[in-house]
Amino acid sequence: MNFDFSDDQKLLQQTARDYLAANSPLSTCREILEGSQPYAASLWKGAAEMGWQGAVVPESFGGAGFGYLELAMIAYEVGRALAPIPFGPSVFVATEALLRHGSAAQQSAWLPKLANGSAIGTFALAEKPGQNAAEAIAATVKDGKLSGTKLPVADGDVANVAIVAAKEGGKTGLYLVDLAGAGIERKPLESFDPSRSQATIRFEGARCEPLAGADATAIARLLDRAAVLTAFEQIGGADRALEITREFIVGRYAFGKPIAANQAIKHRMADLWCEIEIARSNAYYAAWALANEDAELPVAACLARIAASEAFEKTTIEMIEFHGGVGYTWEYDCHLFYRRAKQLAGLLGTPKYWKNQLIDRLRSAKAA
Amino acid sequence: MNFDFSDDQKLLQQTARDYLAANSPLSTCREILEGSQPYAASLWKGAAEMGWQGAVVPESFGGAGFGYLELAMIAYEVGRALAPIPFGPSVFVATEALLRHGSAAQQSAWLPKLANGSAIGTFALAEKPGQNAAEAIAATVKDGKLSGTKLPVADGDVANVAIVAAKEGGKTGLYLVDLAGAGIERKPLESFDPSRSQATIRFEGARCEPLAGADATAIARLLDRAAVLTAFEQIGGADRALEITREFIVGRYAFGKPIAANQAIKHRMADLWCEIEIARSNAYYAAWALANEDAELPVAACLARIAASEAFEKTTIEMIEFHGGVGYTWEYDCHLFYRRAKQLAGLLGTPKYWKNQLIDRLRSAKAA
Amino acid sequence: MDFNDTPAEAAFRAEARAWLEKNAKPRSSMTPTISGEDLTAEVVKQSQAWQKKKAEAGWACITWPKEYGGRGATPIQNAIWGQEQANFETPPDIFSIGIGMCGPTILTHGTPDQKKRWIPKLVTGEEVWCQLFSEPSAGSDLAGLRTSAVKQGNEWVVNGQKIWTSGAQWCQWGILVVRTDPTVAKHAGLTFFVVDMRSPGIEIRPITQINRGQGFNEVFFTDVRIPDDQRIDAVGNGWAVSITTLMNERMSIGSGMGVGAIEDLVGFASQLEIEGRPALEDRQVRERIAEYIVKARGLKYTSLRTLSALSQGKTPGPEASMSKLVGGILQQHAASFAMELAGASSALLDETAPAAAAWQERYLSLPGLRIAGGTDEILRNIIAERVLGLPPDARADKGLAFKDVPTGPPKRG
Amino acid sequence: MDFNDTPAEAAFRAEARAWLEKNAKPRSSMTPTISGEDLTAEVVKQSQAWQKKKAEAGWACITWPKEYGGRGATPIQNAIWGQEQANFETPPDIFSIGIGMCGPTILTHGTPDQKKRWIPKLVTGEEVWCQLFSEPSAGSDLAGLRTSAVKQGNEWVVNGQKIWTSGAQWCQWGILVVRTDPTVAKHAGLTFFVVDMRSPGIEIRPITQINRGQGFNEVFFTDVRIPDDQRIDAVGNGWAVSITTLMNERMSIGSGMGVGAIEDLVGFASQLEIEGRPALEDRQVRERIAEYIVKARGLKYTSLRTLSALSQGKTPGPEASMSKLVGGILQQHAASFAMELAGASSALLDETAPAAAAWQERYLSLPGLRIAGGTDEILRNIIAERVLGLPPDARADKGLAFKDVPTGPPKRG
Repeated sequence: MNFDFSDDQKLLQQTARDYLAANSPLSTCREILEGSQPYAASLWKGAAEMGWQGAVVPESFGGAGFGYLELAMIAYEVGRALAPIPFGPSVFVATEALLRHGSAAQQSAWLPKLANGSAIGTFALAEKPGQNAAEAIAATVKDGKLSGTKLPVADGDVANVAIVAAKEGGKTGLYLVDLAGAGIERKPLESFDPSRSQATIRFEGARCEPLAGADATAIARLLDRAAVLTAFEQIGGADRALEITREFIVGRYAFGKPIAANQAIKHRMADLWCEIEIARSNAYYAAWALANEDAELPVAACLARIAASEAFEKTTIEMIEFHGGVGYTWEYDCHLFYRRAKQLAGLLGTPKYWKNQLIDRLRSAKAA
Repeated sequence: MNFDFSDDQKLLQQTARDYLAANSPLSTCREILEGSQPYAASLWKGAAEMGWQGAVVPESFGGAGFGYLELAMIAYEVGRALAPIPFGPSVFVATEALLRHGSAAQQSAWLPKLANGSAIGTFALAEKPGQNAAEAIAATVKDGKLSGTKLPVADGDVANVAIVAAKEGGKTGLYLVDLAGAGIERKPLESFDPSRSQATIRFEGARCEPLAGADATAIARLLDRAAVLTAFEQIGGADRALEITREFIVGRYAFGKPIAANQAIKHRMADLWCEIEIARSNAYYAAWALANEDAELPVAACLARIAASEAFEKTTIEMIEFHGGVGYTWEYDCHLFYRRAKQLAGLLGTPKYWKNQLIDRLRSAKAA
Repeated sequence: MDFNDTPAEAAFRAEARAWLEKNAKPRSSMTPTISGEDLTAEVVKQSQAWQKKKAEAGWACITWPKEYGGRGATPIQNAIWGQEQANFETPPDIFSIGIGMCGPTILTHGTPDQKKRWIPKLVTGEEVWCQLFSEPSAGSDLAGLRTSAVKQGNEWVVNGQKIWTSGAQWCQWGILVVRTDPTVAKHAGLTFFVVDMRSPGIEIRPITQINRGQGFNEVFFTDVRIPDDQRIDAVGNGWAVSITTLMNERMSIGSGMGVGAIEDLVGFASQLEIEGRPALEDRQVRERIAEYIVKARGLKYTSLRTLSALSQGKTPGPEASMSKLVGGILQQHAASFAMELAGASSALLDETAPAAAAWQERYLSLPGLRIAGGTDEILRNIIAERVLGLPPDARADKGLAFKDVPTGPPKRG
Repeated sequence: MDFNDTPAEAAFRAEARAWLEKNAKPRSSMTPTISGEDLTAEVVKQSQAWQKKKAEAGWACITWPKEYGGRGATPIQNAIWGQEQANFETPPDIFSIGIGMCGPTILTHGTPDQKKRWIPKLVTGEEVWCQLFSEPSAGSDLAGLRTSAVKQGNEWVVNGQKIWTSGAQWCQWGILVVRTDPTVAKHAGLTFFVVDMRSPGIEIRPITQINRGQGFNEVFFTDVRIPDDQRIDAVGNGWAVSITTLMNERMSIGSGMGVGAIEDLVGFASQLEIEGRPALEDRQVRERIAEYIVKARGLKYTSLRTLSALSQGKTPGPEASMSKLVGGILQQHAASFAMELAGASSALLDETAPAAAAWQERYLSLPGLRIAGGTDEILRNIIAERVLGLPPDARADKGLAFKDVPTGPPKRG
């Protein structure tokens, strides 16, 4: 029984942190937020050189062959840095989908590129505002051609390959689409968090290939895996937001003392710390389940995802409030966190979805 | 436009407060809580002499012929005093049911007794744990005979007359039952708030009379009216709990200063005050709608009931916490409020019911 | 208790409505904005024109004395006017600070000459006003401000920096509180002035907000000279004057919280689906929206209770603090919840999901509303101390001369 | 990261389970109770017998040194023992204070003679211990205690009153902190003793809790004499010793919060109906229960993380404060919610609704758990100051001699 990351994993984490401190300070996130580039291309390349995109891709496909615990540590650091790169959709979903459900040919075609960062992957599930059910998908596949509109698609403007949920003969499945092909129209959308891009993609008879065995259940499992890794990304962001806030309130004086000496602030900081610790513990458990392919994963993914989404959002709300007026300025970094928290909570199903799933899964676990 | 009680109404309220201060200090509630008497009989009698039970009963039936605004003020004071009497079930429900749906004979038989306190009325709806739907009632009426079990019935051990929800020919209605009749078995139940008694009543072919027009919709409207008055009772309790807490924290010193000087306590006291004010404003609006038979009543009743239930409960939870150790002793009065808050929230449908109703009613109001 | 208009009120309402119908277009929809949105010269002109039109017809500054251009009407009549005006399209209001805060302060603390000099042109909209209170190191602790004024002959020379000044670019006048004596306790050393915003030595720099708005500014003072006859109330009495302004500010922000929009959530949720079923059939959605509406309605009815109290001649209490405190948190939560309902589309700030985008705009505006005019924490202190009579916080700066109050972490080494 | 036992851990677990299977009955259900429930002489005897049996087999006080009767085992082994023992019916634990708080304090601060004198009989259950810290006017501000001890020859004479002493009637020994010097700052004037609870001059009066339990007592001291060799650590060093006790107390209460019961809500809700449909189909019910379970599981996994840290030789951090803080509020909310689900039956404390009644019992117990061993407010301060390194509260009693610290409202007139 040892409920902690190993020294090697922590070393990898420290390396990632050092790399991001040097190559992705918050000003990098801000450049993407304010500028016209959809993501930080040099950072994306650098990350690939560190082996991050291919963390769990086998070495035979050019990956680093690390495990999921290592990838969780990297996700955490990416989250801490608010790194403006298409990491989650490409690594946690598209790459995973290929690893789990890709044919040998599909894997050979795409995994090396995804692992070395020369291709960006994404996942296209949602079609309209609301909480879309996998069963209610309108996109259809017929004779190897995909038609339908996906909205929004994270990184849909820059991705090279998409894993698209669609129906064929009334059954939901996942399809691999090379976005360089014909019959594809993309339009970038204004993002709530402009440091991460969003697009709509319209498919009109676009060539696609099915992923084997990727039925509705498999999609749910894929979301579980991505949710665990995203939870680490969210907790990384929450930790950083709390640290920045802590530093600010200790240095900011009002009424002759640091504002951090006010119980109104201290106690809410303590509550935030508790929220984040609860999220961290749930995420650790989920990472263990993910790394061990444990039957607890479906439950653990819900726990991790719910706790991390809420901890990150709450922390960023208080972050602005405790900064006072300057927290509401564009110049300060609070809003980078405030935006990212919402962006990550909206990916992969909102907490509502996961809460409902948690009860279903606990019941079926108990019935089993 | 004048959104306040009149001077006359405030005078009546002050008279009620003075009477209760003299005749129902918290020690009266405690006597019933600790002793074997189901309610404070002399207080019940005194209240009747003040005209409270018959506040809205016409003078022709021996009532005081006040209006609902006056009754709301009395309810508020009854709540402030945690008066251990069967006031709400008898006055807000049973008397109201007779006023709205009783035949001339039924009214002549019971209203004078209910108004002068010589009879106690109650309302028997629930049959088992959970949130019972009016449609799911199992008690049945056939040939003027009622059969079924009601659980719990507030004051079911001491009431003389019950308004019972039951089905006849598949349709839900209300029935008047003289509890002195045959085929009735009552058993007191241990109450979470022993200052207010609870019972189960088993009817086996008990004689009953239908109340005219008391269908499911009429039952909902009856609950609305009772909810508004109960909201005043709840707000009375919340106000008193906050006042007692305020006095305690100002007088209690720790770390060389009153504990009330700690922001952790001050700010939560401020939040409680806001909760109660929100409840008060909603209750005022509902009282206006009740007194004016306004079409807004169904919506206003939901608003008042939800806000008052939550404000009272939250205040009592903090009341104990802010009192510290002594707040958790039997000797201090905090638990009297803690219990009463839950008892009143459980009557007439819990907040869950009212929240759901609020949305339904707002939608149909908008559609209308 | 009566929700309906008295005959006199109904007559007043009819008169107001008739005038509005003749002079403005009915409003289609309404979205709350944080005070100090981006303004253009064109918008300022429109706003001034509308104000002038109202003033000429006696509908500007309804409760102010007639001698200064007001109508001398009651708070209830003012509220009725507000309800009616809200049904019409009107230009963005650039007078909320002047009319809501500066005017009442001068009417309370100014000399008759000062009132005659400034109030009428404020009423007609000819002159626009701003507020110069907060400083980079004095936000919640406003009395810790450091901008100084030193008397030279019959003038005061001001140096320092103010921040969070809405609309400074468009203003003729500003109300200004500065330190005139750093050797006494902090509240005792302040004095209140009216400053001509076109004075030499004033520099205005806009601040970008997180929602990209640029309503606020930094204002720098370098040897700005203010004649002594623009001083409001006595030297050293600036704190008391500022309190009048702040009370009016909270009332103004609190009442403009736009909590009415909360009920739009019912409509918003009925347009969305959750896993294939209408969102409004989801009990959690229903209950959450119900909880928000209970609070929003409670605030609305509280403002009506306040109005009744005002009309009975009572002083407005801390209800304004409550309205801003509860309303701000409520709206931020509601906006967050609406975004959650939008699912993945919550990541869009885009015309593809217009209703969702409106809630997202609110989610980006609300943090500012929770800070402007007093943070939640300041408001809770006000309620705790002034309503509940709880003791003040322990004060590290108590009894210290201002210059001796700690202003930063102890230096190391 | 490994959730499973190592081979050595598995062997230890098997050994523990085998012994328990031979010596106890499997447990059917479990309900959390506030420490210090009503005890009878019979229950005390049973509890002592069970403790003796465990001690003889080496299962009592698993992490304590072997020379004093412990097993000298690791924290992980202790946790495994706890997990296994929880599956069996055991008598109410009257040693939680002695083993959880008194023993560790004496092991840390006592002399070798004191350890030899007290620890072995504590391990075997022959002697029961209690804690005498809080006073009517010193709860959260424990160091503000007023019970005094004055040295006379080789003895100390104690006068004053303690409160919230669990199980005082059944105890041989108590740990006691008293004021030995009121002329110095409050923390500096305290000294720590072990007192024989059968000493002349001790009077014990039970306190009834709001759940009608009588686990706590007031203890009055009138000229009670304590030999100086029962003093723990130096005169004036009582505060440091007390902190050891308190840290252990919070860990003990926090880990006993019974948050496992939260998952019972799933079963509870599946037995109830809401308006004719199963309560667990109601999305609000599902989401609310999910939120509670996320917190409860988070606390559970946090305790496993703590265990890993302990086994790596790290000092236990403030996780215990978090566990008690979050767990207490969580359980009170969950109990309130369960009562709401029970509808009108929430008013019953009765066998007609047994599952609901269990939640009601919790609703009556939880306020005590949120106060005992440090209120929520004290715990938040600990987390804020010790984990996050935020500055301490402004202190009104700072630098004052204890006798000069204000203890009540200023007298009028």
